[in-house]
Amino acid sequence: MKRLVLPIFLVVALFVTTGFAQNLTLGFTASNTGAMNVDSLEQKRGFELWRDQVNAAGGIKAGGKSYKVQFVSYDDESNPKRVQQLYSRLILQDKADFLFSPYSSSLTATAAIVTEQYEKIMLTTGAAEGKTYTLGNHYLFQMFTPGAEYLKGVLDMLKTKDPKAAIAFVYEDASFSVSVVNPAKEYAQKLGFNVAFSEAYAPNTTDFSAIIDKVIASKSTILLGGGHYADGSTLAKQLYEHKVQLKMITLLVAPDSDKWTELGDAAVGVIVPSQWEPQSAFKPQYGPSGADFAKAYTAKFNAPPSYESAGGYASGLILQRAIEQAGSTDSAKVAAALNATDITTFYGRSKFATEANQHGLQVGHAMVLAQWQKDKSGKLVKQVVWPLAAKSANLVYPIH
Amino acid sequence: MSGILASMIDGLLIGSVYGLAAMGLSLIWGVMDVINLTHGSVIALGMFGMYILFAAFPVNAYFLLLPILVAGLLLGLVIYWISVHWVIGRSQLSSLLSTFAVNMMIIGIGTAIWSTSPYNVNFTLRGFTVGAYTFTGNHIAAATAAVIIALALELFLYRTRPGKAIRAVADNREAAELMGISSTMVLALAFAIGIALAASSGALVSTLFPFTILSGAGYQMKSFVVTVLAGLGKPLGALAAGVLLGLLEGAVTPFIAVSWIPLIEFGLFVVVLVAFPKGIFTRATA
Amino acid sequence: MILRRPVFWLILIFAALMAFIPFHANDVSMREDLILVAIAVILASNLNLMIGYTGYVNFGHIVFYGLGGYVGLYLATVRNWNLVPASLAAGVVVSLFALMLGMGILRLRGAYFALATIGVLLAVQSFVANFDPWGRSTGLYVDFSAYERLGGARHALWMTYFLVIGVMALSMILSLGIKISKFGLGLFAIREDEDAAVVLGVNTTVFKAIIYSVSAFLPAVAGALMFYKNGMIDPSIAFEFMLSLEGIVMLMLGGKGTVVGAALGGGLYEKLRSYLLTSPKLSNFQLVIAGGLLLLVVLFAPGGLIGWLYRLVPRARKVIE
Amino acid sequence: MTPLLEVSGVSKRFGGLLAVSDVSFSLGEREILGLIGPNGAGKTTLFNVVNGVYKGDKGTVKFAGEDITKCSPNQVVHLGLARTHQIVKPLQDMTVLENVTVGACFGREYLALKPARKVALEVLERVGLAKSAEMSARSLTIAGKKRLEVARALAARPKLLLLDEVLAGLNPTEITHMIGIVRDIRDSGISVFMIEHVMQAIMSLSDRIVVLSFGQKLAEGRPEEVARDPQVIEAYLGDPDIAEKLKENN
Repeated sequence: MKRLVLPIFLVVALFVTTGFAQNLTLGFTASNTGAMNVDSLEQKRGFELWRDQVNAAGGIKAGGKSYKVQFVSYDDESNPKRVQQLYSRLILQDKADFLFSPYSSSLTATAAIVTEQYEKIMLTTGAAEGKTYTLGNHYLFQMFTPGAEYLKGVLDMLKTKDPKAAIAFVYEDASFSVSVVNPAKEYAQKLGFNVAFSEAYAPNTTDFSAIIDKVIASKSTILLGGGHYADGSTLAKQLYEHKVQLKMITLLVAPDSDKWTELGDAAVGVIVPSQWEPQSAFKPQYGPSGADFAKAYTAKFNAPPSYESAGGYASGLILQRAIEQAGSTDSAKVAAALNATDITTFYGRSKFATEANQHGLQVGHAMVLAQWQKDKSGKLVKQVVWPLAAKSANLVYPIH
Repeated sequence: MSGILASMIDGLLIGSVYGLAAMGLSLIWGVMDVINLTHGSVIALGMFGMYILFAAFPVNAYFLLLPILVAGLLLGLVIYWISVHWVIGRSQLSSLLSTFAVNMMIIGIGTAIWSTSPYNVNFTLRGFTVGAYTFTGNHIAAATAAVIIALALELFLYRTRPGKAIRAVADNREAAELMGISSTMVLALAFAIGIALAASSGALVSTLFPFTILSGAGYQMKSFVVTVLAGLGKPLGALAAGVLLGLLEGAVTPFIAVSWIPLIEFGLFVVVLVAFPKGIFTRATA
Repeated sequence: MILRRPVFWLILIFAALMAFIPFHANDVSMREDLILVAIAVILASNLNLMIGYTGYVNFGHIVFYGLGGYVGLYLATVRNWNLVPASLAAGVVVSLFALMLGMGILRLRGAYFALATIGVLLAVQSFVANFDPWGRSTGLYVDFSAYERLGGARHALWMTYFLVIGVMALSMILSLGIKISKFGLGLFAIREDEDAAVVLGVNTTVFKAIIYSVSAFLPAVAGALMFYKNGMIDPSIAFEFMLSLEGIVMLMLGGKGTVVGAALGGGLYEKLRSYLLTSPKLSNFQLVIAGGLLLLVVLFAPGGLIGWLYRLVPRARKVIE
Repeated sequence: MTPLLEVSGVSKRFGGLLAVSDVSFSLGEREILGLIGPNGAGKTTLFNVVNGVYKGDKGTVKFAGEDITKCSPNQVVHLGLARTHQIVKPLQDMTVLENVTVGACFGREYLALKPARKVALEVLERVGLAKSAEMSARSLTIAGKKRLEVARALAARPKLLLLDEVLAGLNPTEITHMIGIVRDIRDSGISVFMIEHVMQAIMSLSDRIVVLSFGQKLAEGRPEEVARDPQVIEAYLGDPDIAEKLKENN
């Protein structure tokens, strides 16, 4: 009989504790299949790590109750049509209390219409385009620095090295990269650079030889652009194979991933505007430190976190804090708490615009620039090179 | 060296791979009047075949074409038996749909195994450089391999008994049967060769660009364009049309944004179809 | 007379139920599922006019849906038109486009026509992706304020739903009307043997162009409504080749050439897909299962579900059209 | 009186082959005109030029006073010129009745569906297919399909009917039946222009006969005149069987 006591005790204890803890349902879709598969996965892992840590710590405590976080998530196939159906389902059938956005600006824009209709809060991560926030919504909160900011730092940095450089913009013809490149082009001209070449390529492009020939013909020494992982990595590889004599290459999103090292020598020197890097040593007012986050992440997924992972985790964190501040899971109260949020976590500062014409736009977060460099042992590592205050290594310029 | 010339050489190199891909489609279409919609997914399988083989045997990737050709033949027989054999003689829509169904299944299984993440074959041959322009060794090797395979097929079709049988069946299936050629065997063989060609072109592409299980679709579309330009059942014609398409892309790109290329290409495709329903390289007869 | 056909009344009852049940239960989730079913029925029914009635396989049918979406959304958001006139205008514009296009590509027969439709789809997609007024590949977005004009988002969505159901009912009635008309008889003659049809006096050139144009109208209207509901459109979702092909799968599943078959196939396929997509175990294999199903239908039941029913109960032919 | 059909100087070339060369003839009201000639003489091509399937390279075709040289086949039907095919072209998956209704709907009178169906039933009765009205065309025998061809053409209410070898492939009983149908057609006031290889039949049916050989008109006249024509007999030398039959008819 004695042998049974412990199990029985445990089962009873489990019942008792779960009786006290309520469940909080968070819904989102991820691109388990489709074009955004690589980028989306890292964000999803960020969500999952946050959930596991919150639940291990006893859940979110608000208004005297504690809530265990549970996820409901579907595969959106990277398809906006599915996104709407699935977000409706998350809200209406699965009774999700709060939502995270899918990955990518265009999927988020579609999901936002549904979440807004049902007055559900959605934290958007992996969706940098700013236009969505000008459409007049109340329950959308952006975790990423908006697209217009992505390349400003690069241009500022370049100004210090080569103020007359000829720049080629080569970018994916998609919501996100267009929202990044258009303001960047204007800014480059304002700074007095020579924009020698600018061309968008179709999202599924794999053969860049034609564009590369044109970049060479334009005599540009700087290349800025890219889009997501698949196209960005290919572009970098082919630039290398065609031995294009560039002094600087900056690509969006793709070089942040750990998989970038698979490119070997083609990866060297490429810069990525990043929402977050493990080297960023922000002093968190809330949540874990960057080092702790990175360690836990690497332990769980056997790969270092990308900024999408950090964004995913931070979304959870910011939501968690807002619920705690609101002392309730009521949408309106949590939204008010989010509106009032201005806090620094491991991910950096987060603050949302509250003006009606751009409600929810991220205005607190700042970006860094990371560059792939070879360390002494010849191993590829990603170093923060900008802003100078946060740098972990000096910029290598020119690459060759 | 001028940009246009460089761009056209790039076009020529990639065009021969388009041509090889189209040869498979054209052969099957010409011989058995089946528009093989598994073409794209087989090209993708060829890519992954190369990826797997290269991971296991990191030798010169172009030596691995041979096992891929053999595997392609076997795969072709399997696909033939599953999707085509039963609908021979039925309306064209039947084979169109049955091959499309198999295409969906291959993509589905492929997605379950490899997801839709991009893969790379990390094999690089040294290229050669003229001025600011560099032509990669892989492109040159792939183009050479494509031409060799095309010539081998031509020899096979015109110099060997099974090859002649395929041509006889393509010409007139009933007459060929009267002459004692088993059309089922010949059709299966032609289909298998078509699939093997598609797989090998996929393998070649995998040494040039990253790929996902969905990557075949784009090459399938190009194969349609090339096949229509070339006319049916003419392997060397398909190769020539592929090269022509590549050259055209190369010649046009320096002057317009690359994003307009599909419009030009598919616009041309439709116009050529309407104007020369039998292909440019075939003289129209009444 | 169409009023004497039992199927006509079945269509009306079916559409009325589809509109009423989710509204009565205020079940928005059901509405979202059903609107996709309705869209599938619209696409399959109108595709049936080409494939089932006229025997021309259109691989690029989705181009009408996407263009309709673009024209409708452009008028509704950039030009501030009301939803209903914008959708109707989309239908008219796209039908005219189809008419002109049809004059050219309908000279092709069989597989060549099918291939040309793929070419058209890709060419149009590429054009739209480079077309500045339509936002290039970024597409067009609906401002939330547009919903205010329709009495708020929730109201606007119900309204779009009823309109889509209306378009669905019209699609089926159109299919039925054409099937029992002289025009339909001419189309069937073309399907069976185009050369014989000409010699029998059917003006095949005109008939084909008209049906191609007609088959574009309701999908274009539906596209305008659906993308308005989605709140955005871009070239990759507007001209999804896969969806075009799935339309053919739906038609084969239900039974091409029949009014009920097209609708049934569209509805069932969409239901199956939704189920597979949200089922955790099967979601990876939804393509495999759908493909396998299609293969079985093509190999063993080329008449689809309705064809199978006809063989089982020959008298059904009289009622289920 | 102007003839119903007037073909003058028609030529048709395929690549290097002159299939029809400068052929002229005419056909009157209520007349049965036979068209004979060895295989490959260009008979069917001539039919195709007359009803607009092919555009002739030279010459004109006039029908009921109108120039139909440039008309398409469907326009020709509306004017009252219907035809059958040598290789039958049934609308396979439609019923026999539907097949014939197509003919009536898009024929000379361009009838609405309901009256067209009535006409179709009448015509089916006339050709003896009434019992098979609800069968699918696919399931008819070859004789049935030949009759269906005739019925569809008749349903168009033509003034002139072009019959392309309606007797070929039929057994003697079926031939007799079909000959009866053709006579009946003529008696109802419709002119007939027919290609036939069954010599006895065409000799007895035709009022006049035109003979083609290598695309050229060899002879024209009453059956017995034509059969006696040495040129005609020589043209058929390649086919001794028919040459024999021609002689028998004398």
